[in-house]
Amino acid sequence: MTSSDKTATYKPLNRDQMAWRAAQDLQEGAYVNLGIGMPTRAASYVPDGREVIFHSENGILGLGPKPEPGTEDENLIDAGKNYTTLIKGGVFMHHADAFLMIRGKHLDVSLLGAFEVSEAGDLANWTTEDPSFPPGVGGAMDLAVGAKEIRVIMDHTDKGGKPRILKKCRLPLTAPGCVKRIYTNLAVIDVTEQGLFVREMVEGMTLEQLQALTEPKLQLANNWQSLTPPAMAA
Amino acid sequence: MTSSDKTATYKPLNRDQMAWRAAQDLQEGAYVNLGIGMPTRAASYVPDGREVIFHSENGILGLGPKPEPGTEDENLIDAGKNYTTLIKGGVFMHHADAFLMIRGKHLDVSLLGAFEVSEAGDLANWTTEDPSFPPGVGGAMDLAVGAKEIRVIMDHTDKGGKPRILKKCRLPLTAPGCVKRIYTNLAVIDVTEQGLFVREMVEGMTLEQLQALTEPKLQLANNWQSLTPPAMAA
Amino acid sequence: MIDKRVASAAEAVAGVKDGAVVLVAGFGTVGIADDLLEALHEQGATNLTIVHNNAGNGDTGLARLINSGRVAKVICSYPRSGDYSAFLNAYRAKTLELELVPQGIISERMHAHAAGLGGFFSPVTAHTKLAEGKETREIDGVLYVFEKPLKGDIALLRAKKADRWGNLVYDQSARNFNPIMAMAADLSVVQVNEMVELGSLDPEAVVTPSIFIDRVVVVGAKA
Amino acid sequence: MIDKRVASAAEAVAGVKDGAVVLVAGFGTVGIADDLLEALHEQGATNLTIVHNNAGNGDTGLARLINSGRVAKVICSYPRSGDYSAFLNAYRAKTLELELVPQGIISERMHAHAAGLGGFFSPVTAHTKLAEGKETREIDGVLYVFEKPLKGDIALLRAKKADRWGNLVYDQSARNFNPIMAMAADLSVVQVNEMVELGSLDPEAVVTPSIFIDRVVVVGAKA
Repeated sequence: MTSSDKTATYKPLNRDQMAWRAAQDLQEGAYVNLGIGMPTRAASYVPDGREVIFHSENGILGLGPKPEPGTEDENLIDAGKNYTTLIKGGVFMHHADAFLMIRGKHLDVSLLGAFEVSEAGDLANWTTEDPSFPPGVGGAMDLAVGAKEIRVIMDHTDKGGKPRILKKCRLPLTAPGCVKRIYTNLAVIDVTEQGLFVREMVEGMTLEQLQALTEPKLQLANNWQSLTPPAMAA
Repeated sequence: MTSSDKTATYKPLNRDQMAWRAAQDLQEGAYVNLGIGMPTRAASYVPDGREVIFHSENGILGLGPKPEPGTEDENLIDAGKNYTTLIKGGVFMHHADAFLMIRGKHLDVSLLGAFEVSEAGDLANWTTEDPSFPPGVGGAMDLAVGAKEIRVIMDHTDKGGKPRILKKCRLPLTAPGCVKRIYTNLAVIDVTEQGLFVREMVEGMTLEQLQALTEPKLQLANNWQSLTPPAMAA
Repeated sequence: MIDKRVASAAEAVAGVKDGAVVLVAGFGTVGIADDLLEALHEQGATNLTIVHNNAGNGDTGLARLINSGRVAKVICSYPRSGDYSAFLNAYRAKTLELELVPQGIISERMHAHAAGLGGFFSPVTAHTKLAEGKETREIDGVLYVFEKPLKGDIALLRAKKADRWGNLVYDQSARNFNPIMAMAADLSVVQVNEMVELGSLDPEAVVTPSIFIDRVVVVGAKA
Repeated sequence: MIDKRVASAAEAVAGVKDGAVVLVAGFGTVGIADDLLEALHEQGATNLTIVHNNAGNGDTGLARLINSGRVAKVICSYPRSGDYSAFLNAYRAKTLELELVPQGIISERMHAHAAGLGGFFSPVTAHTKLAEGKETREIDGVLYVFEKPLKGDIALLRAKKADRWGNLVYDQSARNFNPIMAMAADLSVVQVNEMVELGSLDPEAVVTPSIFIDRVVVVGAKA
C-alpha cells in the first residue's frame, strides 16, 4: 500500500482514540487547558510518568481525575460543571486570575473542540447561529487567543460527510489564525504558513482519500507516519 | 474677643496636635491610608473605642502601632519603611491589589502631606523640582486620585512665613481638584465649590490674621469653632 | 466595634432599587448566593440588569427572578447551561435583553472598575462578530478591542467563612467570580456558612479583604 | 517529574542577555532577592533596564549593578530611598536613564502584560507633568492617561516557601511586588528560604501558582 492507493480501506479513530492521540503530544511539565467535551477526555491518556498540569477556567490549576462515586465534593467542579478532584500541588484562584493565565500566554497548550477550522488556522467553535437559541461564548474566545499553542480536536467531517477543514470558515469566527495543529478521527494535520501538512493518517488511508474529505489543499509531510492508537472501546 | 480682633494672640498647634486633630475626623469603620511623615502620626490619636482600619501601600490592610523594641519583624514594614505590626483582622496583599484598593475608590480617606494646596483643591506634594536631585513620586499620585476623600495635613506657611494655601499651586501638581479638607497648625479649612471655608481656628486667632497667611480668600463658616487640642509635647 | 453582620438575607439585600445592576457570583450551581437571590425576589426590585456567567437554572434564584419578570437584561458569557428555560422563554418573548461577553472579559471588565481604570484593550473578540461596533486598535501588530469597566450597584456573594469585619475565605472552586464581584460593586453582600472570630483567619490566606464587604449574613452550609 | 529547583543562584540567573529588562521585586529592603541580584552581578549581563520600586541601596544588589556600570535605565517610582548614592552618582553623570512611574501604575502595567492586555486608561497622572506626551482620553467626565503594559525578560523574586512545581507563599509585607512580577516576565526565578513537599502548601492559600515560576533556588533565611 502507498499513500496514493485510491482503493485502500481504513478505520476512523473513535473518540477515546482521538483523545489518546492528542494526549501523546502533551509534554512533561506542560500547563494545559482542555476544552469542554472531547478535549477533556485527553486528561485520561497522558502517558504514565508524565506530569502534565491541567487548568480549569473556573479557577483550578492542577485538575485531577473524576472523583470515585460517593466522594464527590459539591464545591469542586470543572469547566464542564462536572465533579472533579485536585491533585497534589494544585491550587485555586478567582476567575480573573484564571483568565489572566489564559489570556496572558501562560498556558502551554489549549486543546479545543471545533465546528470548523480554516487553512489559515481560523477557528469557529462558538456558535452555529441557530436562530431559535441564544448564542453562548463562554471562555471559547479567551482560550482561542490566549495559550502559547492552540490545538483542535474534532471529527474530520460533519455528520453528512462534508469537510470541516475549510478554505474559509462559514460559521462566525472564534479567533482568526490561531490553530496550529488539528487532531481528527482520520489524521493529524499541522497548520503552517506554507499550508496544511498531514503529519499522520490512519492506517490504510491515502492522501487522496483524506483530500476528498478536506476542502483546502493538503500536503503530505516528509516524515509522515501512520496514526495507530491502541484499541479502545468507543 | 471676636473673630475680627486684629491684635489677638494665638499659639499654633505642634505636629502631634495637628495629627490629633486629623485623627478626630476618622470615623468608626473607616478604611484609611496615611501618607508618609506627619499623616502617619494620626494613627496614634484615634479616639479610644473607635475601630479605624489603616492601609499601607506596600500590601497591608490593618496596620498596627510600632512594635515594642526587640519584637520587630524584618518582613513587616510600613510604606515609610519603618517596622510596624498587624492588628487582629489585618491581611496582606500584593502591590497591584494594594493599589487597586487605592485607585478604585475603596479607601474612605487618604490623609496626605503637602507642599501646596490651591483654592480649587489642587495638590502639589511630590516634587520641589530641585534640579540636583532626581524626582520621586512613589504612591503620591495614586493616593491623590484614589480615595473617596482626600485630606491634607501641613503647616499653614513655609519656613519663611509664606502661604502654602495658594490661588494656584506653583509647584508641579500631584492631582487637580482633589483636596476636600486641610488641617494646618492654625486652622481646619474645607475646600468647596463656593471657596475655602474656615471650620476651625486656633484659640485667639482672627480671620484677618489667618487671611494674612493665606493667599486665596477665606470665608468663615457659620458654625466655625475654636481649634482646641489637648496639650501635647511637640 | 465594626460588625458587618446582619440578621437575615432580607436585611442583606435591603435597599436594592429598581433598575439596579446586580452582580451574581457563581459558576454553574457552585458559589452562588442562593439565599440572597431568594431574598432579592422577596425584596421586589425590578427592571434589574444581572451580571452572571450563566443565565439561571430551574426555577430558583436567578431563574425565578426572570420568571417573575424582574430582569430586563442579562450580561453573561453562556446562557445555555443546565435548565435555562426561564431565560430561554424570556429571550424568545423578547422581554429580556442579552449582552453576550466572553467569560474572561466579564471578569476583567469588573477588575478594571475595581482598579479605578477607564477601560482596557483586549485581544479577545478581535476580528469576530462580538467586536462589531467596538473600538479597535492595533498595538505592536496585534488587534485589540476596547473594553469598558463594568460595575454593579450590588454584588451577591457566597463564601465559606467571614469575620465581623468581612474578611472572606472560600471553598475550592466555589471561589470563582466571588472575589472579583466583591471588588466591583458599590454594595457587596455575602452569605457565609460560618462566622469566625476576628483574627482567626490566616492574614496570608484571606482571599477577599474586608474593605470590599459591606454586609454579611450567616445562612449555614448548602444542603 | 517536574522539578524547577536549580542548584545555585548562578544557575537561576543563567542566560540573562545584555539589554535585558529585569524585574526586581521588593519594597525598601524587604522581599528583595539579594542573592539573585548578586548572582546577576557575577553573571555579567550589561546594558540592563531595571524595573523596581526604588533604585538601590548602599553598594549591594541593584546598587552594586549600578556602580559596576551595568544598568542603562531604571523604571521606578521613588529613587530617593535609603542610601541611593549609587543611583544618584550615575544619574548626575547621565550614564543612566530614569523613567519615573507612579507606584500603582508600575504594578498595574505589569498586571496588564500578565493578563494579555494591550494597555489601559488610568486616572493617575492626568493633568500632571508625568502625563506629558502621553495619550489622554475623557471617559464619563474624567480624564484618563493611556498606559502601556510592562514586561520583563526575567523577574528576580523572593518568597518564603516553594514546592518543586514552584508554587509560592510569602512572608507578610515581603509579598509586595513579587506576585505581580512573577506573572509579568518571560523567565521568573525565585529564591526561597525553604522547599516543602508537593501538596503541603494549602491550595486555598498559595499566592503565586506554579505556572508563573520557572526556576527555584533555596538560599536560606535572611540573616
